[in-house]
Amino acid sequence: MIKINHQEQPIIIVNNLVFGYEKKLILQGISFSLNRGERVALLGKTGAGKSTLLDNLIGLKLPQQGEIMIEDLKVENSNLNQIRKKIGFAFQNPEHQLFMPTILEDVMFGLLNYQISPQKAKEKARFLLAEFDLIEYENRSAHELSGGQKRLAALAGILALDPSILILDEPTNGLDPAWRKKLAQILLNLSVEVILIASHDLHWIRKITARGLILDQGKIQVDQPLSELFKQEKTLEKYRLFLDW
Amino acid sequence: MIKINHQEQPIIIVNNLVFGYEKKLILQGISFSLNRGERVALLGKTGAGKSTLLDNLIGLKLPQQGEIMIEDLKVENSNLNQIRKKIGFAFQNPEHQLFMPTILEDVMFGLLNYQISPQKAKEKARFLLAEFDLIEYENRSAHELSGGQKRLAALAGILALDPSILILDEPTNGLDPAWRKKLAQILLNLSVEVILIASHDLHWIRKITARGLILDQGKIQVDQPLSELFKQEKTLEKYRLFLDW
Amino acid sequence: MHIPDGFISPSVALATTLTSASFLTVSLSRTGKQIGLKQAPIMALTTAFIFAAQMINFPVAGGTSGHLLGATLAVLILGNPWAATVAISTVLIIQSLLFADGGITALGANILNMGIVGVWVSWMLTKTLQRLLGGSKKRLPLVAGISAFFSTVIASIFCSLELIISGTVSPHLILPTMTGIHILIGVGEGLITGGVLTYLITIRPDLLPGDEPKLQRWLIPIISTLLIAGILSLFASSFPDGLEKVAENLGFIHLAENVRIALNTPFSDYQISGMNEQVGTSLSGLFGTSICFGLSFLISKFIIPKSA
Amino acid sequence: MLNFSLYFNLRLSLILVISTALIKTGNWYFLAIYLILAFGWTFLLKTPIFTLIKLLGLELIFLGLMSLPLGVEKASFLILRSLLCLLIMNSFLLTIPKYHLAIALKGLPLPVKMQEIVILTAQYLEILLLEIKQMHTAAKLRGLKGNSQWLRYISASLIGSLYLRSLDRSERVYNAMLIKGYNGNFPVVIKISKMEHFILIITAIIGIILTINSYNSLI
Ligand SMILES: Nc1ncnc2c1ncn2[C@@H]1O[C@H](COP(=O)(O)OP(=O)(O)OP(=O)(O)O)[C@@H](O)[C@H]1O
Ligand SMILES: Nc1ncnc2c1ncn2[C@@H]1O[C@H](COP(=O)(O)OP(=O)(O)OP(=O)(O)O)[C@@H](O)[C@H]1O
Ligand SMILES: [Mg+2]
Ligand SMILES: [Mg+2]
Repeated sequence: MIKINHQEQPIIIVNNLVFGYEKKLILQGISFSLNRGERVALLGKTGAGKSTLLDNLIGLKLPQQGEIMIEDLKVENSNLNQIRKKIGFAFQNPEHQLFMPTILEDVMFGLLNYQISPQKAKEKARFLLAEFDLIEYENRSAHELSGGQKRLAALAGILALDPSILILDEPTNGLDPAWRKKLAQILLNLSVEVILIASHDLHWIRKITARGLILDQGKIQVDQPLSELFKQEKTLEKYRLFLDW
Repeated sequence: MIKINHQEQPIIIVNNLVFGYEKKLILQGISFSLNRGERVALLGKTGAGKSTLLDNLIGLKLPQQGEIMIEDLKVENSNLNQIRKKIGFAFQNPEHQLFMPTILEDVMFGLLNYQISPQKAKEKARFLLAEFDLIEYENRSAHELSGGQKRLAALAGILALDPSILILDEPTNGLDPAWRKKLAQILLNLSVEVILIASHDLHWIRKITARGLILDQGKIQVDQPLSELFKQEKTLEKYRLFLDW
Repeated sequence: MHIPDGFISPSVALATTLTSASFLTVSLSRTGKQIGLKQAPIMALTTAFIFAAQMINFPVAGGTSGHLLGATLAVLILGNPWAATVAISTVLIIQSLLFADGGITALGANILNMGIVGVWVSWMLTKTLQRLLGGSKKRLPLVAGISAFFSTVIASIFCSLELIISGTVSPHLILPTMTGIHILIGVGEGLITGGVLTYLITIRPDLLPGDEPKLQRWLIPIISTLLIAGILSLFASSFPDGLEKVAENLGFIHLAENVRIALNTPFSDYQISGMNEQVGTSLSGLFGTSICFGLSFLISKFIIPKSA
Repeated sequence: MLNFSLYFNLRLSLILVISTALIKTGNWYFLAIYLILAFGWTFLLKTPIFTLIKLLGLELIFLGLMSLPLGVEKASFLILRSLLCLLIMNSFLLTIPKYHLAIALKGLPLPVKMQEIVILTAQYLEILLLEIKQMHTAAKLRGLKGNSQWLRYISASLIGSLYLRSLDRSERVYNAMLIKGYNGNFPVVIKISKMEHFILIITAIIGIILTINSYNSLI
C-alpha cells in the first residue's frame, strides 16, 4: 500500500481496479491516487470508460478485482453510506440526477437526509439556487428547465451538501460560455479536498485542474501535470485529444 | 410574404413567431428566413429559448402567434407528417431520441416507416452505424452505451433518413475532440439544403456554419455572417458569448 | 375489473379488506426476507412498470377496451408470488388514490381479486405448466400467456362474486358478462404477457427465472386433471344459461357470437338433460374447458419456439 | 382562501369517501347529507368542475347497466352514491399540485415499508410516463403517423424495451437518491397542524355516527 506522509496525503487510492460489463472488460487494472488539495482531470476518448471509473469510485458499480480506498474507508457495501456522505457526485446526464417534484425539493432532499432542519435546509437550498440563477424556477419540475438549467440545478443539489470530495462527470456539457466561466470560478473558490473531473472540454479543464489522467484501453496511460501535457501535442494526439477541436 | 428569387430561395421562413409556456413568454416575435444552401448557427445563452424555437420549427410545439413555413408548407397539424419527412431533427438530449430495443432497430425504424424494404433498411442502418463506430454495439440497448456513443447513435438514426433539412440541438455535447472533428467533416460533406445548429461550442460551430443568429430576450437580436460576428467581441460579450470559455 | 366505491356492501368491504390486509402484511414480510435490502426500489420499479404498461389500452369488443392487469407479468419478473402481490397491490392503491380508478372501500376487494387471486393463480399455473411442458425457459412466454389468460378470467369471477354477495348486481347478468368480457381481455393479456416475455428472454434472460426441473412422466396426467378440476372448473361453472340473452340485452352481440362458436356446440344451452340444473351447468362447463385446456396444451406442445 | 396541507386533504377525502360508500343502500336521506358534504368539499378545494365530470368512468356505466335489473330506484341509488365518492376523490386529485403525486401519498396511513414502496412507485411512475411520451415524440419525428400506428409499435417488444429502459432509469434515480444520502426514509416536510388534526377527528366521528345511523334510522 502507498505510504502516507504529510505533503502527500492520499484521499483517494485506486489499486489495480478491474471492472467489466457482462459482455466486455472496460477497466483493466487502474491504479492511481489523489492527494489532499489536488484538482485532477480525467481525460479519454468517447467510450474509454471514464464514467464507468467514476461510478466505481462511489460504489455505484463494484469492481471485479482490485480495491478503492476513500479516506481510509474501503469502497464496499458496508461503507457506502459513510463514503457517499463525503462525496459530491455529478452524473454525466443531469436528468438522471433530478428526481424530486420541484428543483427546490431536489436540492433540499440531501440536506434533509442529513438531519438538517427543514427551515435551514430550505434557506440553504434557496441560497444555492440563487447562486445558480435558478431562484425564479424553484417550484418548477426539472423537465420544465432548459438543458443548461438542468445541469445547474443538478450541480446546486450537490454543492448544497458541502462535500469534501467532488467528482464531476462532464460538468460543462450544455452550459453556455458565461456559465462555463462562472462555474470555473465557483469550483476554484470551493474549499474541498479533492476534485476529479471527467471532461472533453480541454480548454476549460486546463483552467480548473492541474493534473491530468488519460484513460485509454482500460488503463491510465498518462498521469502528468496538465501544463506539461498540453505542451506535448504528440501525446495528446495519440489519445485523440485535439486541442483545436 | 417574402418573394422567392433564384439566388435566395427560402427553405424555412419564420414570421413573427410568438410562443410561451404556461407561465412565461419565451419567444416574443421571431422572424428570419433560411435559404437553400445555408448553414446557420443559433446562439444564445442558457435558457434563451433555442430548444424551444427548434421545437416550434418542427411542430413539436405550436406557436401562439405567427407562422412558420417549411418549403411552402405551413407548420400546422395537418402538414406535420409531410414536413417531418423532410427534416432531420436531433434533440438536445440523445436519450430522448433512442427508443427502440436495440440501436440497430432504432436506426432502421425511420427507414422502415418510409417504406424501405427491411433488407435495404438494415444494410443502410449498418452502414451508418459503422460510420459512427458503433457497429460492434448494434445489438445493444441504448442505455448500455457511453454518453458520447448515445449522441452518435442518435445522429446516425437521423442521417439515415437523408433529410433535406437538418436541425441539430447541441450536437457536440458529450463528444470527444476527435469526434467533434469527424462530425464536422461529416456535416460539411452532406448534401442537404439547410442546416440549423444550436450550440454553445463557439469554436466548433464557426467551422461548420457561415451565418449566426443570436437569440436573446425572446428575439433574434443579431443576424450576421459568423466571420464578421466573431470579430466583434463587444457584441459577443453583450450576449455572454465569451470566445475564450 | 376495478370495483368503484359504493358497489360492495359494508360486510363484503370489511371482509375483503381484512383478508387483503392480513395477506398483504404476510407478503410484505416474506418479500423483505426474499428480496432483501434493496427491495423497495426494485419493487417500486417493477410496480411502476406494470402501471405504465397498463396505461396502454388494447381494444376488446363493442367499443370497450381492456388493459393489462399484469399479475402474471409481475409474478414472472419478480420471480416470487409474495412480491408480486405487493406489487399489484401497490398499483391498485395508487390507482384508487391518484387516478380514482377503483374505490377506496373496494380496495380490499380489488386487491383480493387481482393482487391475491390473480397473482396466485398465475403463480400456480406458470409453475405447473412450466414443469408440464418440460421446464425449459424457452417455453416461458407460452406458459405465461396461458396463465395470464386464466388468471384474468378467474379474477373477474371473484369480482362478480363479490358484487353478487353485496346484492349490487343481478347474478344472471354479471357472471356471463363479466366472464365473457374478461375472456376477451384475457386473450389480450395473454398475448401481451407472452410477447413481453419473448422479448425479455431474447434480450435479458438473466432477469427471468431459470429452467424448472421436468416433472416425472406419470405425474403429468394427474396434475393436469387436478388443474382442470380445481381451477378451471371454477371458470367453467360460471357460465349459467342465457349468455345469449345477456349479450343481446347489453348489446354485446359480437361477444355472444364469439362465445357461441367456441363453446356452444356439444351441449346446447349448457344443460345435460335429466341432471340437476347446477351440476349440469358446471359439468358441461367443465367438459368444455377440459377440451379447451387440452387443446391449448397440445398446441403448446407442438409450437416450438423459434429460438429453441 | 383556505390553505390546508396535502395530507389533511388526503385524509379528509378518505374519511368522506369511506363513510359515503358505506351508508345503507336505499337511504336517500343520508345520501342527501353526503351530497351536501361532497359539494362543500369540492367547493372548498376549488375543483375544476368540467374536468371532474369528464372523469366519470366507463366502468361506472357498465356496472350501472348491470344493476339496472335490480330496479330503477336501487340502481340509481347505487350510481349516485358511487358518483359522490368519485366526486370527493377527484376533488382531492385535481387539486394536488403538479408533480406532487408521490409526495401526497406520504400522508397515507400505511405501514412504513408499504408506504416507501408506494411513494417510490408513484415517483418512478411520473418519470416513466414522461419517458413514454418522449419515446412517442421521437418516433413521430421519424415517420410514425398518428396514434393508431403508435399502437402498432406498442408491440410487446416495445413494452419489453420500456421495461429495460425503466429498469435503467429507476436504477439511476435510485443512485441519485443514494448519493444524496437516502437511507430508506423519504424526507418530506409537510406537516399536519393541530387544527387540522382536530378537524379530521371530528369529521371521522361524525362520519361514523352518520353511517351507523343510516342502518338504524327509519327514514
Ligand atoms: N450498461 C452497460 N452495459 C454494457 N456496456 C456498457 C454499459 N455502459 C457503458 N458500457 C460500455 O462501456 C464503455 C465505457 O463507457 P463509459 O460510459 O464509461 O465511457 P466514457 O468514457 O464515459 O465515454 P463518454 O465520454 O462518451 O461519456 C463503452 O464502450 C460503453 O459502450
Ligand atoms: N416545459 C417547460 N415549461 C415551462 N418552461 C419551460 C419548459 N421548457 C423550457 N422552459 C423555459 O423556457 C426557457 C427556454 O428554454 P429552452 O430549453 O428553449 O432554452 P435553451 O436556449 O435551449 O437553453 P439551453 O442552452 O440551456 O439548452 C427556459 O427559461 C426554460 O426554463
Ligand atoms: Mg461518460
Ligand atoms: Mg436547449
